[in-house]
Amino acid sequence: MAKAKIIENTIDLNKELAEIASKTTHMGGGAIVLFMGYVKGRVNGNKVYELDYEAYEPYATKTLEEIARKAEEDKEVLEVRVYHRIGNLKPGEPTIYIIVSAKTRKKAFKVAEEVLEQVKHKTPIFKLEKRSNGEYWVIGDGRRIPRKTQA
Amino acid sequence: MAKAKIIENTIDLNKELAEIASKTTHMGGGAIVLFMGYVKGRVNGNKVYELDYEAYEPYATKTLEEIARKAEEDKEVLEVRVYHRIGNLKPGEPTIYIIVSAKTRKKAFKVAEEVLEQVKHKTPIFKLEKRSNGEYWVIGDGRRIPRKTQA
Amino acid sequence: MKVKVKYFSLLRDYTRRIEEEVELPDNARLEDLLDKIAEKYPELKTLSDDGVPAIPLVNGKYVDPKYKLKNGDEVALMPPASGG
Amino acid sequence: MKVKVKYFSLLRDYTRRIEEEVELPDNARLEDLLDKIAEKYPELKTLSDDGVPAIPLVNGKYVDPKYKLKNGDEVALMPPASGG
Repeated sequence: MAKAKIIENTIDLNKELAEIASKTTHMGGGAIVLFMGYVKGRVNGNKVYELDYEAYEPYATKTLEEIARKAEEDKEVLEVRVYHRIGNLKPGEPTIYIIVSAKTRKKAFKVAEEVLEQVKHKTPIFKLEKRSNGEYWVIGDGRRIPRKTQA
Repeated sequence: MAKAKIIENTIDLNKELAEIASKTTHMGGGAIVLFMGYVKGRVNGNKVYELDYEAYEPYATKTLEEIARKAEEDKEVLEVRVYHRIGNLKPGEPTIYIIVSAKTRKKAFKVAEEVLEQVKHKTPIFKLEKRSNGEYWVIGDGRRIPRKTQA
Repeated sequence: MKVKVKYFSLLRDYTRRIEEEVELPDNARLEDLLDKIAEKYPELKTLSDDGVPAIPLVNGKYVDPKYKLKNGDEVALMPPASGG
Repeated sequence: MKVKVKYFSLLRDYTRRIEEEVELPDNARLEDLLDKIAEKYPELKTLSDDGVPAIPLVNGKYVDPKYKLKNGDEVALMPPASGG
């Protein structure tokens, strides 16, 4: 069953993947693809100090759940897990995990990539990038707009 | 720098990915794709007891190293690690890990998938599948041929 | 009736607040609320001129501007999401 | 001269051994060795008839059948690899 959560801390990848492998092996599973996103330390030549993530709850969680559940409707897909972190994250810190197990490696790659795109574009999550040259709102798929005021 | 190894035990995914993230974040990295293959518990309706992997050394290691090194020649690719296990592996146990960090998520997915295909087809690694209905050599990309004799 | 309005991300640069309650006539539609907000924060226009849409959600869902608001509805205004 | 020959995977069903040393004339080529092996294990033919090639590597590399073997070379015969 799909798992999707907004989280504050990192997850234990060893545990997650071992759990999924032992659960899916008897359903003919043999492939897991994991995508892990993390904070970039440099953007457009500027040093990044941190990314502040905010989720619009409970709708962010609901969106993640729906994306994961729909991806699992494919018969070749055995398990989908989506974890998105919020809070102040420093360069190199994980921000998102997408984990997909499928009957074929091709399917696992394809679904992981699709789920990631949906999570990025549909989930009401927002970020503010704090860099050496100021603060920038990140809009949609990477557009940066300087912050005007301190809210 | 690319890392490629034939291994007997599992790897620590938390450590590997944290290491790669903290190393690549200052090069503009923000995406890691991991592929983990594991032993299927069922094949063609038959229960699998174990897969026996054998590598032709030192050439298997050399092939993995070359595949990883070449994949890293792409400027958008920041780190490639390839680990292939050998020995007797039971259902659900990891058999292979491909880890790719790149400047874009698209590239990380693409290269992980390509490296996996190359490892599967080019590396002199062979497997024997022990199932409830006998032993099968696995040839190329999944063809099964019953074992005739005990060598 | 009253609805709660939440602002996200760079919209807050213009509203200078995270959320507020807005009083509306009982038969108000989403578009009426959006007009009222546009009037209250005229600078928001520079955002849409700049190609950044302010997307409304009502109780977490995309709805038509003709949607009839109910007392207690939660309306969010946000730029394109930026997960990942 | 002598070369070492290694057999992998299902080839061992036919050779019933994992490796062996083969004595060859000094100017022997890879194709001469392959002929000699085919002669020694005639059943190997059923494999290629079945669409399973026995791929030769010399010291870990794919080489032309005309390759001139050297004393001490290691030749491997294997089906298509099956990593992963």
